[in-house]
Amino acid sequence: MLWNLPFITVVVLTLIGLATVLLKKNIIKILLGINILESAVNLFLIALGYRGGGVAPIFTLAPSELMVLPTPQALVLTSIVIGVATSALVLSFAMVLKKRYGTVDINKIRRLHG
Amino acid sequence: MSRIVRTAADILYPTILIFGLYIVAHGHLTPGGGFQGGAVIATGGALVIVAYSYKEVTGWLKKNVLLGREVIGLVGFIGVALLALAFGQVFFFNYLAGSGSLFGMPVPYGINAGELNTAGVLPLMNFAVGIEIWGGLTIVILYMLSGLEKEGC
Amino acid sequence: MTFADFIVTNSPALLVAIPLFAAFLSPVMGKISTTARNLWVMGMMLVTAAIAFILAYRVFATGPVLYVFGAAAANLAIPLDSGGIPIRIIFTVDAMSAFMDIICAIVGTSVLLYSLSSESRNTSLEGYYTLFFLMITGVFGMVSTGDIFNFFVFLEILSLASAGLIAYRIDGGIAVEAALKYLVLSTLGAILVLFAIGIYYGQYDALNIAMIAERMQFSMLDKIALVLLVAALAMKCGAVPLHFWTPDAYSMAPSSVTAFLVVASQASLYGLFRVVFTMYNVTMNCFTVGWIIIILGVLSMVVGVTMAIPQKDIKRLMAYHAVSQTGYMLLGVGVGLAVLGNAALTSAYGFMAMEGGIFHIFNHAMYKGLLFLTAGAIFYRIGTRDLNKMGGLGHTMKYTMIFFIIGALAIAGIPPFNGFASKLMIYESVYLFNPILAIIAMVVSILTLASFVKVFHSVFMGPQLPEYAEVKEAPLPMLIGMGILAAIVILFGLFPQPVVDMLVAPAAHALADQGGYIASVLGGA
Amino acid sequence: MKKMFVVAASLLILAAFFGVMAMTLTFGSPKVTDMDDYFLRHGQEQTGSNNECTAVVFDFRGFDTLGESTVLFCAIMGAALMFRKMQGGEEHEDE
Repeated sequence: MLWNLPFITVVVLTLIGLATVLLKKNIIKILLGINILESAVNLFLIALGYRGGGVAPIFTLAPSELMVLPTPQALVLTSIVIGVATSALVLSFAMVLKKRYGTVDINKIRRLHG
Repeated sequence: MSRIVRTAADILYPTILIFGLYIVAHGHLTPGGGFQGGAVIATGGALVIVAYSYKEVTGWLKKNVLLGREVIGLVGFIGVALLALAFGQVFFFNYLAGSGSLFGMPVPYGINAGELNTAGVLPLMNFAVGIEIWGGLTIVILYMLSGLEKEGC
Repeated sequence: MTFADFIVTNSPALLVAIPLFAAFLSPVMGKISTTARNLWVMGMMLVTAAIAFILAYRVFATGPVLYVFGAAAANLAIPLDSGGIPIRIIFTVDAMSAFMDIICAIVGTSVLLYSLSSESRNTSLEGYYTLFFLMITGVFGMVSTGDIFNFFVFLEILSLASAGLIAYRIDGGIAVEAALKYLVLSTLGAILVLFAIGIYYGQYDALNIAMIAERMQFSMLDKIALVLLVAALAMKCGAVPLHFWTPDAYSMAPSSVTAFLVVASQASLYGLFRVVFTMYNVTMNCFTVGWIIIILGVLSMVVGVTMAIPQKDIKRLMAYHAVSQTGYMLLGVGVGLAVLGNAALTSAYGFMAMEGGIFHIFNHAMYKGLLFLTAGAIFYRIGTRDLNKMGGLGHTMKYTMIFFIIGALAIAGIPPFNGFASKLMIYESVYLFNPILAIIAMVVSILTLASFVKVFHSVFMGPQLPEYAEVKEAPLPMLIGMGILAAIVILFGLFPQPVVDMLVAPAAHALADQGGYIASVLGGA
Repeated sequence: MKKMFVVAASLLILAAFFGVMAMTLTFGSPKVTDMDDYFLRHGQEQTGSNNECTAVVFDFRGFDTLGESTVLFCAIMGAALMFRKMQGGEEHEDE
C-alpha cells in the first residue's frame, strides 16, 4: 500500500536499527544503530502529523490556510535534541573506554559479568 | 590545516554567526528558533576547531566562557519562565504577549507578513536557548578533543 | 496573596524548578569556593524537600493538585474555548505521586548530606552535585507529571544524569562500562516509550494521560503500545528478564548515587503502575496483565535472591537483593491488578495487596538506601568491596554496624522493622489469592535473611584484622545521613498502621481509581 | 549461532508488531485532530507568534523544552566528568 510508505519506512528503519544494536560488537556501530532507531521514531512522529496538501504551520506569508499538525514537529524537535545529547554521552564513554582498554569492541572490554 | 582552509574558516565564521543569530531572532516568524540557530552557530565553532588545532583554539574558545554561556542560557530560560511567578502568574505564562511593551505588539490574525516585535516571551526564550546550545555543542567538542589531547593519539 | 499562599499555589512548579535552578548554578558555585558550593547544594536540597512536603500535605488534605504550565490560572486544565480538551502540560499530583515525592525528598536529603563527606576526596564535585540535582529533578518530574511526553523527557533526564554519575569514578574503565550498558539500555527503553507515545498521539491526538485514558478503546495498536511501555519500564525498574544492568550499575556507581538509583528505579516502577492502572485499567484484560506482572515479580524475587547468595562483592550482592525486593512490589501490585475488575475480591484482598506493594516501595527505598550507604561507609574507610578481604570491622565501626543490622533485619522482614510490616501485608493478601505465591515470597525472605547473616558475619564479626586496626568510624555527616534513614526504618516498623492509613491507603486508592484521576483533570464524570 | 536465531525471532515478532502499526494508521489524514486544530486556531492570538511550531515548543509545551535543554546540559556535565583531570587521592578500586 503505497500511501502508507512512510510508516513502512519506519518499520524497515526500526528493524535495521534493532538488528544493528543487537548484533554489532563495536560501540560506535551500536550508537549508529541507536541513531537509526531514533530516526525511525522521529519519522513515525512526523508522519503522524501530516495532513494531505498541508503546508508548514507558519503564518508568515503562508500559501494556504491548510496546515499540518504542529505538535509532532515540537515533539520531534525535543526528540532530536535528546538524541544528540545521548550520542554525545555515549561517544564520551566510548572515548574513555578506548583510552583505558585500547579497543571499542564490547566483547573484549567485558570485565563485568552480570 | 592549510592556509586556504584557515582563511576560508576566518571568513565563514562571522557569516555563520550572523546567519545563526538571524535564525534565532526570527524563530517566532520563520522556520527556525533557538535550537536550530544555536546549532548553526556551533557549526561555526566546529569549523574553526577543525581548521586550527586544539592548542591554538583553546586560546580564544575558553571552556569556562563556554560553560558560562551554557549556564547563562539555561538560567535565562528558567528565569524568564520564573518571572511569570513574580507577576503573580503561572510558571511559563506568556506575560509579554499583546502587552504593548517589549515584543508585545498585537498580531494581525491569519496569514500576514510578520513583525519582529511580537510573540512576548518566545523571542527571549529563543535567545536563551540559542546561547545555551551555542555554548553547549561547542564545549562538547572541546571536551572530546581534550580527551584526545591528553592521550596524544 | 501572601508568601505562604504563593508557595502553596505554585508548589508543583517549584518542586521541579528549584532543583533545576540549583543544578544550573552548581557549576558556578563550585568555581567560587567549596564551602559556598556545599552550603548551596544543602540549602537548595532542604528547600526542595520542604516544598515536596508542603505539596504532599496539600494533596493528602485536599485531593489531587493540578498545575497547568503557562495557563491563565494554575488549575485551569481545560481552556474555556477548547471544547473540553486539555492542551497544555499538566502536572497531576495525586496521592500516589505525592507518596513518591515524599520518598524522593527523604532519600535525596539524607543521601546529599551523606555525600558531602563521602565524595569529598574526588575532583569535579560541582559536576557531581549538578548531576545529582538533575536526578532529583528527573524523579520529581516523572512522578508528578500528568503528560506522557513530559514523562518521557524526565525519563531521559534521569537516564543521562544517572549514567553520568555511574561513570563518575572512572575506575580504570569498569565504571564507564557499567554506565555505557545502562545508557544504551535506557535509550532503547526510551525509544520504545516514544513509539508508544506516537501510537497514542496518532490515534487520540492527545498527550495528557487522563485524556488518553478517557479516549482509550484498547484497539490492536493500544495493545502494542502497552507491550512496548511495560517492556521498557520493567527494564528500567530492574525486573528480571532485563535485570542485568542492575548489578553492574549499582555496584560501580558511588554508594551515595546507588542509594538514589534505587529511588530512580522506583520512579520507573511508578510509571509502570501509572500506565496499567490509570491509562488502561479495566478496559484491558486485567487478569492476564496482572498475571504477567505477578510472573515478572516472582521471577525477579527468585532469580535475584539466588544470584545474590554466591556474590563476593558487597554492593553486587545488595544490588541482586534490590532486584529481588522489586519482585515483592510487582507481586503485591500485580495481585491487586489481577482482581481489579472484581469488586468483591478487590475489597477482600486486592487493596491490601496493593497497599502492601506500595508500602514496600517506601520501605525498600529506606532500608536499601541505608544498606548501600553503610556499604559506602565501609568502602570509604577500607577501600574495598570484596567480602573476603573484610572482617572484624565491628570493633571500630560500631555505628555503621548498628545501621547495617537495622537495614539487614528490615530487608529480611523481621519485626519490628518496616520491611516486616509491608511483607506481612503482601503475604496475607497473596495467600488468599494464590497460596503458592505467598510461600515463594516467604522462602525468598528466608534466603534473604540467610544471605545477610553471612554478609554481617564476614564484614563485622571475627577478630580485628591487623590491616584495619587504624580504621575509624565514618565521618559525622555520613552517620547523620544514615541515621535519618535508620530512624524512619524503625519508626515505620513500630507504627505501621498510622502510616498505612495516612499515606499508603490513599495512594493505593488513587492508583486504582481511574475515574477519579480522569475527573480531576477533565472535570465532571 | 543461537544468538542470531534469538535475535532473528525477536525481530520477526517486532516486524509483525510494527507491520500492524503501519497498516492500521493512515498516512496523510489523521483521524482526530482537535488538539492541533486548537493550536492552529488560537495559537496566534494567545502567543502572538506566527510560527505555530515555536508557539507549541516554547509556550504550550514550554516545559518540555526546558526539560530538553536540561537533557543536553546533563550530557555536557557527564562529558565534563569523563574528561576531567583526575588527581591522586581519588577513590578507585581496580583489582
